[in-house]
Amino acid sequence: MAVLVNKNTYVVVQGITGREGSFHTKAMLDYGTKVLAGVTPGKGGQNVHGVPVYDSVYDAVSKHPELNTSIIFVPSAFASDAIYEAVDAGIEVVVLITEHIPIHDSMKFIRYARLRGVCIVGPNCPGVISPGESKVGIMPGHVFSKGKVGIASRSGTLTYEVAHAITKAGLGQSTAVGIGGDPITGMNMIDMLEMFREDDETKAVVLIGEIGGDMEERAAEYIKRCSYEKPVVAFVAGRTAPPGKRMGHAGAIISMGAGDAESKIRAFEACGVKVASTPAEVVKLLKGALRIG
Amino acid sequence: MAVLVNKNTYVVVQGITGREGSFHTKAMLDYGTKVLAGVTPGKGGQNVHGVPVYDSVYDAVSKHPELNTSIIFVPSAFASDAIYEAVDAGIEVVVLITEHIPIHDSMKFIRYARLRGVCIVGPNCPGVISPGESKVGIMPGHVFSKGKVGIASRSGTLTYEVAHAITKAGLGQSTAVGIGGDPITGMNMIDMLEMFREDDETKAVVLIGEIGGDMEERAAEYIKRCSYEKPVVAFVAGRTAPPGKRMGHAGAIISMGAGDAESKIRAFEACGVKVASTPAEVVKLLKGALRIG
Amino acid sequence: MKLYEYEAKQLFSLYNIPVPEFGLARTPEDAKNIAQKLGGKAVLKAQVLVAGRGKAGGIKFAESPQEAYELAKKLLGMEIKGEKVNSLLVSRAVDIERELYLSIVVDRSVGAASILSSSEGGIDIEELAAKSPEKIVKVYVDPLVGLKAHHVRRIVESMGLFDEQKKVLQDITLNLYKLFVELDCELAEINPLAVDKEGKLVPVDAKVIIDDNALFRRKEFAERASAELSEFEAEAKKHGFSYVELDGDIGIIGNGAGLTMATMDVVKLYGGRPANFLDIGGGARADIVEKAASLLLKHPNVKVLFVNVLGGITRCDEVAKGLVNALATYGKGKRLVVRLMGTNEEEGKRILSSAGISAFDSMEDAAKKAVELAKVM
Amino acid sequence: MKLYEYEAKQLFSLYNIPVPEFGLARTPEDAKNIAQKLGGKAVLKAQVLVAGRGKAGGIKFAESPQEAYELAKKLLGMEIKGEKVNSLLVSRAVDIERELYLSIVVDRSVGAASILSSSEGGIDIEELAAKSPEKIVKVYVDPLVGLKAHHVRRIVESMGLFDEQKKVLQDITLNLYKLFVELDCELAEINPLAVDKEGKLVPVDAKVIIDDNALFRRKEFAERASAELSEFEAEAKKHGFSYVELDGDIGIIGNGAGLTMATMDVVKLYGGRPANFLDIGGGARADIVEKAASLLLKHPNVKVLFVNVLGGITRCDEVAKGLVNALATYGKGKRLVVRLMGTNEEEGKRILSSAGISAFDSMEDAAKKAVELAKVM
Repeated sequence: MAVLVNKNTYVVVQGITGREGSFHTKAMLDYGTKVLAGVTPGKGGQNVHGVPVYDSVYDAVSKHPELNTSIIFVPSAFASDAIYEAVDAGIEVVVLITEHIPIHDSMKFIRYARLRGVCIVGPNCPGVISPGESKVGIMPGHVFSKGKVGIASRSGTLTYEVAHAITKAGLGQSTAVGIGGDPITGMNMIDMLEMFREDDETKAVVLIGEIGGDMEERAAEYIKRCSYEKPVVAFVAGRTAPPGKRMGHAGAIISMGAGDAESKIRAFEACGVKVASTPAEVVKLLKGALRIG
Repeated sequence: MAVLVNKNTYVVVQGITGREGSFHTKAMLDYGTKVLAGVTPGKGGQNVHGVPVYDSVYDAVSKHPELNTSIIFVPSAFASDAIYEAVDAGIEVVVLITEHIPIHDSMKFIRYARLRGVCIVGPNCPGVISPGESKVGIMPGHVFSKGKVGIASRSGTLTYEVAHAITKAGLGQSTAVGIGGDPITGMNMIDMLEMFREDDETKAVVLIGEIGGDMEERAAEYIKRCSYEKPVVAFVAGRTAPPGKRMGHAGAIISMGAGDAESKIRAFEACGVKVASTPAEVVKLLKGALRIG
Repeated sequence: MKLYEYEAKQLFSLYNIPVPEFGLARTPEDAKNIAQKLGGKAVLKAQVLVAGRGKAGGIKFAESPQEAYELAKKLLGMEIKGEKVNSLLVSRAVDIERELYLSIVVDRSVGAASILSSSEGGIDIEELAAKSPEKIVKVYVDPLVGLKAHHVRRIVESMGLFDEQKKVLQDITLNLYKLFVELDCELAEINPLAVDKEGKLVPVDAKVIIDDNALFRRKEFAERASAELSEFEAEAKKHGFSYVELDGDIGIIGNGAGLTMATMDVVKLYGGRPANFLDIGGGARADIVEKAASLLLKHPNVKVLFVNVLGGITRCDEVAKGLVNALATYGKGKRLVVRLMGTNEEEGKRILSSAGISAFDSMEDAAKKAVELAKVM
Repeated sequence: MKLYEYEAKQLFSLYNIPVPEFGLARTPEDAKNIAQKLGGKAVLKAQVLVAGRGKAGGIKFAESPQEAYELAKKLLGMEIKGEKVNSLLVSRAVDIERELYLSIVVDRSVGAASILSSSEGGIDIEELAAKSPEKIVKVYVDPLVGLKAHHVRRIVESMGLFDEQKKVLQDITLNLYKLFVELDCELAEINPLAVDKEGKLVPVDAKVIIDDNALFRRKEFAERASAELSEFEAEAKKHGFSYVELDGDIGIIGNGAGLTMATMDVVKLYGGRPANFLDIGGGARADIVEKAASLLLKHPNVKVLFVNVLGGITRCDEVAKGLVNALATYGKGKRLVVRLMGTNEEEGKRILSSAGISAFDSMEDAAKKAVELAKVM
């Protein structure tokens, strides 16, 4: 079944006429993703790689009522409006690629979407891929392969790194979700653990964390609290990051004495989650957990 | 089982030290309602008719974690804050007696409560009674009796009038809900129809409407759409009301050519709902619908 | 509370929605002077709250200050649907090329503000909604989130405008929404929103209704609202009664709006004509009941007073006491029909019967009696 | 972006949170003059962004303008935890009776602002949270609803204050929240919020952090932020790289923040010391890669440059071209270790090998090599 996106995912691309939007529309189509429509205000009537462009998500949904997923490439100043537009138009999963969104804006739309029952993936994320079914994101599709490992990650390329290793090992992924590198994201690790728990295809979960915040600690606490049934392997980036400095991601900062890698690793280990010391080690631990090899 | 309030309803009274709050706390206690706590900011530590008073709903809930229902008597200028306080403290059903709340305020808190999954009854309502189980409101308990008719009404005394007749006829009520006389209310007739539909105790439903808005028309449309299984009898007040004048309730106004009684009666009749021409006739129609007498 | 057009337009100006230059005339001289200032030509619009003043002859065009004077003389003091014209809005006339429609209203069905717009303005929007609903664009605004750019785009794009006009309409929409929210409006409407011969967007008419429950935040309007009440309405308001005047001869008092309305309805059903609607609310004591009853007994149109009380918080004995007192003072030549039920019913009935008044148990029976009495008086 | 105390206090004043009178001194003369204006006595506070300046001797009390001059002379130019003191806040000294704590912070766990307050201020709040969490009142504010009266009451009631002080704290809380939201803050903190001998509430210290992503809405701060960067940081910023300077000798370039951090971590795991963190982001072309590589190759501390690229949108051939070019210009005396994988990997490796550079497939192997090279250089 996979989670968040699958064969029944019908995608509208918000910001389709931009450089990024257009490039990744092509890449998603090539992957086999059902991209039915694009939106750029004022550019309705055009088409991008054969995908019709509309002035609003409302128009797109009127023409393509099967649309259930949106991917947003619009610049940060307009991203928040794009989210509300998608949610109000009835979209169920919104993948927000855009980075540099002010946190006061994202607090609001994330709260709104959650209350409305809409899943927001991101902001500042590479998107979601359920290999062989649908890719709604900017990740290189070829490093992923259909399989049994669910991945939830705060980082993009690090996900590809780990996914590639998992693919090479023949395990494959059920779904890989880049939840985003911002301090506050729509889907968090607990949300993903819950979804993977219900997903029959997923036999093990990989969590890729990094410094900043306490999402990993809360995930660990959740795993313990609910006696999570599936094996979980983690990797945490930023063991060598100095406090008080943002490491690329808006969310990757050790601040006010909290959010360092050691605390996260300790939390994971305390609840039985194996923590890899290098990305390559993730596969070794996964195999152990799944009693393979 | 009844709906909204029942034996497992534990009540906090917001505005308990006021004249109204104190009076009705006594009346609810006398009826057998489980009033565990009251709230008036700055008056924590007092007690009213033996009910302990707290400074905040948060404090009350900390001391009485079983609290799940609030009834609000605070003046209109403070009512909206009281709602948010109740919702944020985890209360599940909020009965808002207060009238004269600005509609821009109630649009917001009603929306918020709905998104949070909290039921707001009111504003400007007499409350809810499930006879013999719990009375969370200002209605005279003795005109109600345990039975099989669910009542949802936009009016207070008119509810008592009809309930009294139903009681005399030996049918009794499962739950009677005064949804409130404001243009926008938390629970509307469709919400109540849905709840009564799921309630085994309720064998028939009485809707008491009045002029203004299109809640009755929407309820009729709902009854038709879902082929509502239980018999519904309606009464609509205001056949003689002139357009453009508010008839007591903020919501009772025929405005911009919409909301007159005839339109509501026609809508009900078109979907098979019998409409009584006097309050007393409601019982006759109920008996017919239930094939009694 | 409905505002006059000139009040609405003043608010529009305050919120940077540019309206055609205007002045308010209370005398023909005023009208002449304003027309002079506007360059001679002007449109004169009767300031009334009832709808349909155009068809009733309440809007006139003057070609000169002198004509403005003459027209104003005719308009001032005339009655439009029963409402006297006390002032005129004298405004620069607009050369209208096209008429659009824009309004924001509290939508009861969805519990949110909804913005209605149409490229066909000038006509009655309800009529348009009934006839060609596809010509109206309706956008709901989530009350927690507020107006967003995508809402505004949908409205602006639907009007068939040029880019520059779109920018103006965008600002008008944003400002109108701001006004709507900040002033607790139930309605803020521009109809028509004209496009003039030069392509400029001009709000020709303006309608604003403010939520009565929010008037405590807008004292200036609250005072005006009070000043306009009739003698009976003002006194009812003073005591906190809900009161509406009708044209029949049976005065109606009830406790609770729904019950009072139903009482009127039953009276009508049996062939009577209600003289008013008066809701004493919940828990009224004897003195309040006395004031309510006295008010209606004093009313010249009222022949029979029909009091229908279902006692809950309201105690029947208090009601009875109040009625007996009012009747003693103002009952001459009037008849009283009472229906009492509920809290302290026995005591209430005893008090009434010592004063020679019998009370009914059923509101239907009581209504029949009231109608019968009114017919023979 | 962290603000200096004096900037935070200026914002406080703007938002009607009254702070003790102060001036900013950039010279000892300034300090003397300000102390004079304040009546002689003053407190001098080094304006630095690092925490713990009090313990580091960055706060001094002067009994006279002359002493202010002498102290300022010592303070200005001193280094606190590596940060040079360029200015002093010279402020009226407060007679502190009690110290409270009040802050508003973006709470990542709940995705909302949370207001923290305590009747025990002045100390490190994290320490207090760890030691006596029951002494901290924490209130979450729903981002859609905003601050409500009941939130403020919970904070105000927990402080053990008199009624008049409560009113003041209420206003401070409301204003601080307004500032927090309107200026896109991540943190707005008053610690301590002193109660002076006269019972007045006085914010003695002020800390404000503004969301970097919102600086486009606050140009004045954005400019200051740029002005403070080191030469290398400024150049990295110009090209849009994420760049953090560290103290090792192995320069790190990666694409993607997580991968770059992981690269640092692996280097450290194998015994090396990263000189920096540089993320070129996604889809970098040859010229961008060249600029990134040149920047690090020019850095005096960097002995070995370790480039770890996993090509997705980023193409390995573009990376290779950029590296070869940078090495040709700035590679003297430096070593390059490359790990390339993904899009156009073959072509990239070919380009590198024609320039005599071999590329690794595994980041672990590459890291080991980089560490080894750094040790022998």
